[in-house]
Amino acid sequence: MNFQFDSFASFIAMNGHGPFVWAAYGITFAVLAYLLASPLLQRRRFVREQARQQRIANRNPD
Amino acid sequence: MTESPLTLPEAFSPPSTPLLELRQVSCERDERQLFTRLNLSAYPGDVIQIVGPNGSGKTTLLRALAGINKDYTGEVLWQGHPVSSVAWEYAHDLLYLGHLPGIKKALSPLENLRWYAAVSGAESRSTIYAALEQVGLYGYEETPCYQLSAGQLRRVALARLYLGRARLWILDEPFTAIDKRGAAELETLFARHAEQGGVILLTSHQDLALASLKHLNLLDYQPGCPEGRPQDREGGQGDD
Amino acid sequence: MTESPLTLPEAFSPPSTPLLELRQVSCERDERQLFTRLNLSAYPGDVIQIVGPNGSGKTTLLRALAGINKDYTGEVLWQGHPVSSVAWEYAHDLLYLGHLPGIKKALSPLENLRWYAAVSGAESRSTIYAALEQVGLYGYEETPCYQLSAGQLRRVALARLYLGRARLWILDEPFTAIDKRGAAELETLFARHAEQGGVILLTSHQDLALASLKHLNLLDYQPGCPEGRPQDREGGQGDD
Amino acid sequence: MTEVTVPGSAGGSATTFSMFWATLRRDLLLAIRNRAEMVNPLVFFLIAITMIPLGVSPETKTLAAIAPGLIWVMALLATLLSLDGLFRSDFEDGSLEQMLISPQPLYFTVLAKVMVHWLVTGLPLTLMSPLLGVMLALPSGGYGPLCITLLLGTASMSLIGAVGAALTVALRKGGLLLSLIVMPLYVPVLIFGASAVHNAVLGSVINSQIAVLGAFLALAIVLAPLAAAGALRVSSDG
Amino acid sequence: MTEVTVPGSAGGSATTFSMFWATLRRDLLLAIRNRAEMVNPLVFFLIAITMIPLGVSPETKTLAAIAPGLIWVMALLATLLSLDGLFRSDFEDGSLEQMLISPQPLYFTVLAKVMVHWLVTGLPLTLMSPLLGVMLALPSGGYGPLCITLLLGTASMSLIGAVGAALTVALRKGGLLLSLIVMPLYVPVLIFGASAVHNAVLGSVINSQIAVLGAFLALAIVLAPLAAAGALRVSSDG
Amino acid sequence: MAWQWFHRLGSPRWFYEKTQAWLPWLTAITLVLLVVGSIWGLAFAPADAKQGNSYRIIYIHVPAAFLALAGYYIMAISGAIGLIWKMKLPYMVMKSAAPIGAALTFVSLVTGSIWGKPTWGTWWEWDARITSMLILFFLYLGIMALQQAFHSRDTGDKASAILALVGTVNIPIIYKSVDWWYTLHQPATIKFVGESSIHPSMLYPLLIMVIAFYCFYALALLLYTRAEILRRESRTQWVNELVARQAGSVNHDIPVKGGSAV
Ligand code: HEM
Ligand SMILES: Nc1ncnc2c1ncn2[C@@H]1O[C@H](COP(=O)(O)OP(=O)(O)OP(=O)(O)O)[C@@H](O)[C@H]1O
Ligand SMILES: Nc1ncnc2c1ncn2[C@@H]1O[C@H](COP(=O)(O)OP(=O)(O)OP(=O)(O)O)[C@@H](O)[C@H]1O
Ligand SMILES: [Mg+2]
Ligand SMILES: [Mg+2]
Repeated sequence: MNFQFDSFASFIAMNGHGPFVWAAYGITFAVLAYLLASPLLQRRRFVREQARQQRIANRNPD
Repeated sequence: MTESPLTLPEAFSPPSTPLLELRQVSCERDERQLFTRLNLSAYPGDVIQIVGPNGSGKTTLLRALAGINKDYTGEVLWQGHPVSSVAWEYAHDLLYLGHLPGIKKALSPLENLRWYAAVSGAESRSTIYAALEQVGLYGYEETPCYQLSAGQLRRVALARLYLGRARLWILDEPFTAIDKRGAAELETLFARHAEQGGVILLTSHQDLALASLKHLNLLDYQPGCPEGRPQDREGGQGDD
Repeated sequence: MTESPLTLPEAFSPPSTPLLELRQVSCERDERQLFTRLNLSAYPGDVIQIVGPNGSGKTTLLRALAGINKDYTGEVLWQGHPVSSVAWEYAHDLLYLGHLPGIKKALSPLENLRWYAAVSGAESRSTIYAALEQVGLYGYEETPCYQLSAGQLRRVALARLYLGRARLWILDEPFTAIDKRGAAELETLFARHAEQGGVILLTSHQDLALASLKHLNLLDYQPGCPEGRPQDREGGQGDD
Repeated sequence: MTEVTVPGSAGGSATTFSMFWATLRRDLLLAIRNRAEMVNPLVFFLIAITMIPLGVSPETKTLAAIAPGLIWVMALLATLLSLDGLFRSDFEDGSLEQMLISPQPLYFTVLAKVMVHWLVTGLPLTLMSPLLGVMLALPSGGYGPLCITLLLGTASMSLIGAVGAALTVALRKGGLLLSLIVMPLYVPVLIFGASAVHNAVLGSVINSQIAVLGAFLALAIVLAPLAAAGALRVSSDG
Repeated sequence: MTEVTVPGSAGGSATTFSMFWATLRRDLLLAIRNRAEMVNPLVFFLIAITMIPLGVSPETKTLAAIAPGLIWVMALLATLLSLDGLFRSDFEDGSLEQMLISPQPLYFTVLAKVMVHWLVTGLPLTLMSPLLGVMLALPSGGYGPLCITLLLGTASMSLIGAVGAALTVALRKGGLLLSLIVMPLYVPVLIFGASAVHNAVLGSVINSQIAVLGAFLALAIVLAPLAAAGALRVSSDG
Repeated sequence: MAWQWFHRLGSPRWFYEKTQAWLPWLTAITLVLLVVGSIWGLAFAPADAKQGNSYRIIYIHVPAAFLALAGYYIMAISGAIGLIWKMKLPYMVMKSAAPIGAALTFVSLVTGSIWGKPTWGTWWEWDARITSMLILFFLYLGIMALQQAFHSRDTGDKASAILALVGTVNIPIIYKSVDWWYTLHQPATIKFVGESSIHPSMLYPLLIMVIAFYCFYALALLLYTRAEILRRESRTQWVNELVARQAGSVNHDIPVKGGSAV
């Protein structure tokens, strides 16, 4: 098992297939990152909002 | 199907077993508690008016009892059995009229009622005519319902009360859009149904003249209410 | 636009010219005469309850007056001018609430009222909040309307009464689904509007407690009625 | 299978089927009463097919090649669009609540409604399809198979569509959401139906496709009303 | 053009345009609130296009030939179907009555509603059309003309469709009757739009077709809201 | 014993607290496998004899396609559990599974489409697998749209569960029919390369990537479900306490991605 390309540049170019391969990987990893980030952001927003409401509730206890 | 010893209206359950019983029924909508630990025993002959301000949960309660919405907690017993175990008998003995009349506007009152009659046990044509006359729609039997006024439309739905043999009536604001004479006639009908051993649960913001009327105030069962009160008070007995 | 000398509510018309006047108005639906030769003079300060059994034509009359349905015969005068000639002023001075509330269920009460406010002359946000509080919807300003009960939904529509500056209110069964306290508050509002020189035409099958109330019984104007009667009796004056 | 009598009902007894017949009758009556609405899917079908030569090309050869597929696609769309009202009006006027709490099994009520729907859309659509075949220059071998496949296919589509209609009954403007839900489920019917007509035009035997369509229909009759009944109970509580 | 103040209104004045803006705002808000419903026409468009290869044939050559026409036909159908709700919900909840008796001119109210309709259906439809072009193997010269003609065409179709929607507002299941009324009016738009794309693929100049589509649009903006306002007054009295 | 475990699944709180400990491990494994698999596939696996380097897309395309399909069944099964045993948690899992499955279907469609350009010379082709994948995408969209269309969350849950079940019955039928349709119409020019031609040195990274995508799926599903649990249980005591504990730290420092913070 060894590196299949002569240089880093040819690794990027991939014999002309570079744009396709990199675009495919780029889109895929963007989607995967979104799938991880979105629930985390949701959770963070939720905690913030909830904490805000708790503060309000504590300030005027009725 | 299962054992339900008393199905004929002549054979009244003795007052010791209520026809309909609610035990600790609670209901919430979108995390907000509407009423909690509601108890109610309805014996044959009871007419119970559920009162409470707008938004207190009357419709929600009636729909839960009719089995349309099932997300409540607590027990509902029909002749001592949980309703889920006697669903078929319960459905047979139930007549529910909600906010919506359930009337097809393209059909005539006669055609509308014929469908209901077939669904709840075949009734003859003449019975339907009689029922329509009772609710003051004599002469309108064949008029398409879209030509009726708000009150007349409501009366078509109310004619079902003269048709069915159900013992339990659940009526959500039956007096809506009904004129005074119509309302008085309805009250007479309620009294007669009670006399014959039926049970009526109804909501209305108007005062009824009915002698035997009992009140159930939903405000007494609100979560904020003092703990003791709902328990002390036997549902359907109190009067406000 | 055209000459209409009095548009400010402070400037009351003297009692000699009625604000709204109906002259020999008749209406038929599908060849059946509902009412004929109806006369009515409504002066500033009048609250007129139109009564009549179900199907007597109350809604038809109110819709005709609001200009939604135009097939009636006879004259309707606004401050002495035929409504068709002062359509714009009339529309500005009119607030109509029909059987349907005219409320978008997907929007909140606030958003619904904001549209009405913009349509009838810009009102500030705080006025809308105040109006909603008046009708007992404090805390529900931002709740989507599909989550409201029948009565609460109706109250959103009624909040328009606290918003507009219209002098003529035409209300078709405004008390539908409203609880007792709400109804009492509405009556107070009616009294205040009358005091300020407004005119209210409303239908309801309930009795109102209002002191200055006048009745118009549509039965008096039915085609079968003895000829003399409708003429003798000045509409809006009689009491049954 | 105990025959149960309604307590206290005078003479008649409400059997399991009384609701079925009553609903069948009432819905047919409604369809007849609203005659103008009834022909709507037909008109849609007709007009959509008319648009194709206008939009694509009026040449006979092109049209003949795409005719079986497009007639099927448009029949599918017409069925789909007419489905929206299947339970909607019952929901809006409160009849649906009454069906839900009735002692009779919902399965038969749903079946009755679907049957009426097919009688007033699928069947006339099928009967009209030869006419549209002529308009799109369908070769002569295709007419018989077109009718047979549409007959079986529209019935399956009415049944499957009922599930979607039940799920979206409480939603305003559910019509197009309904399309989204139901269209993927129509794919097999479309494929077998359209290709049967295609093959028939080319002269092949199409027994197997018709057998598959029949099997679909049998499956749908058993399962679809069940699913629709469940969906109605769930979604009407919106 | 007298600026008229509402009698007694405190500070604000209801100009002719206040209703326009208020309605525009409210309808946009409603569209955003019902986001899921908003994308429905798009999804319909997408799915209907997907059905075509399944029904007709997956071959690139066949598809490319019929692509411009079918994309246009389906865009037309998607617009048509989404039109049904344009005034319907206002009618059902009583807002329409209130619009009719309001002192503001109905013309602008209608225009506002149509604008929102186009913003949430016609515009996204146009933006999505290249994608569907790829799926139907539309040759490369067709994409630009497809977008331009759809942009002009969907706007005209929203406007013309509003007249039909107004006429059928009081009818339940008006949707398909609406098709019947409106489709003939869409024929010129369809013919010019689809043929422009066709010709562009073949390499011809299509300025004249685009000019005609523009002229249609101008005419529709002036006349359609007028007609729709009149139709609303007539039909809502059912 | 086994049933006790099953019934605990009905408790969102138990699930939330239990999965807490798994998160860091799962995150680590997923990231390592993804990085190793990608680098191996992109740089060290040999180029394909016919397709050259464009075939390297396979290392994301195929795992995404697998997970898209498996995800549908995971979603439908949790929906069925929710309907049958009337538990809350399965509905939350189901709701979380829908967007993940749809996104992976989308990835498989897009990567396949990009792969198609150098291999077939066209972005889109009505191939049997592609077509059925597209229809699967529509099924996902339908379920998500239906769920969101309801005002009441419970109703949306149940309705979409029913739709998912109906879809489960249909998916095999759809696949079979699309396959049949394609063999009927198959244009001569385009074909997937023969099945078992893949060389082991190309296969190992593919296996790693498939496992990596499964781990990723589990991780994403956990994260989505946990967020959903918080939202749905927002009125409960334990969530309130958790928020109170969190409130300070959330406002001041950024939580570690998938890390130990709750
Ligand atoms: C169920 C979904 C799918 C599965 C399981 C799948 C699986 C595969 C597999 C295993 C290969 C390698 C073929 C081989 O070397 O024998 C492949 C190749 C390929 N796939 Fe997919 N795929 C799916 C969907 C798609 C989609 C949706 C597209 C395009 C939009 C697509 C486009 C391609 C292309 C272009 C190739 C390479 C072409 C070739 O090898 O001839 N695939 N796919
Ligand atoms: N669209 C219509 N076509 C024909 N006749 C109609 C139509 N709408 C109402 N009617 C008839 O007109 C009469 C009056 O109806 P209207 O709605 O005005 O009554 P109403 O006094 O408001 O009654 P209610 O107290 O029940 O509201 C009724 O007898 C009704 O049958
Ligand atoms: N679909 C819903 N989703 C969420 N909350 C709802 C929903 N429907 C009703 N509610 C809420 O439940 C409460 C009770 O409603 P319900 O309709 O039972 O009241 P009601 O007692 O019948 O009132 P009314 O006298 O106005 O008819 C109301 O406060 C309302 O806001
Ligand atoms: Mg109520
Ligand atoms: Mg009326």
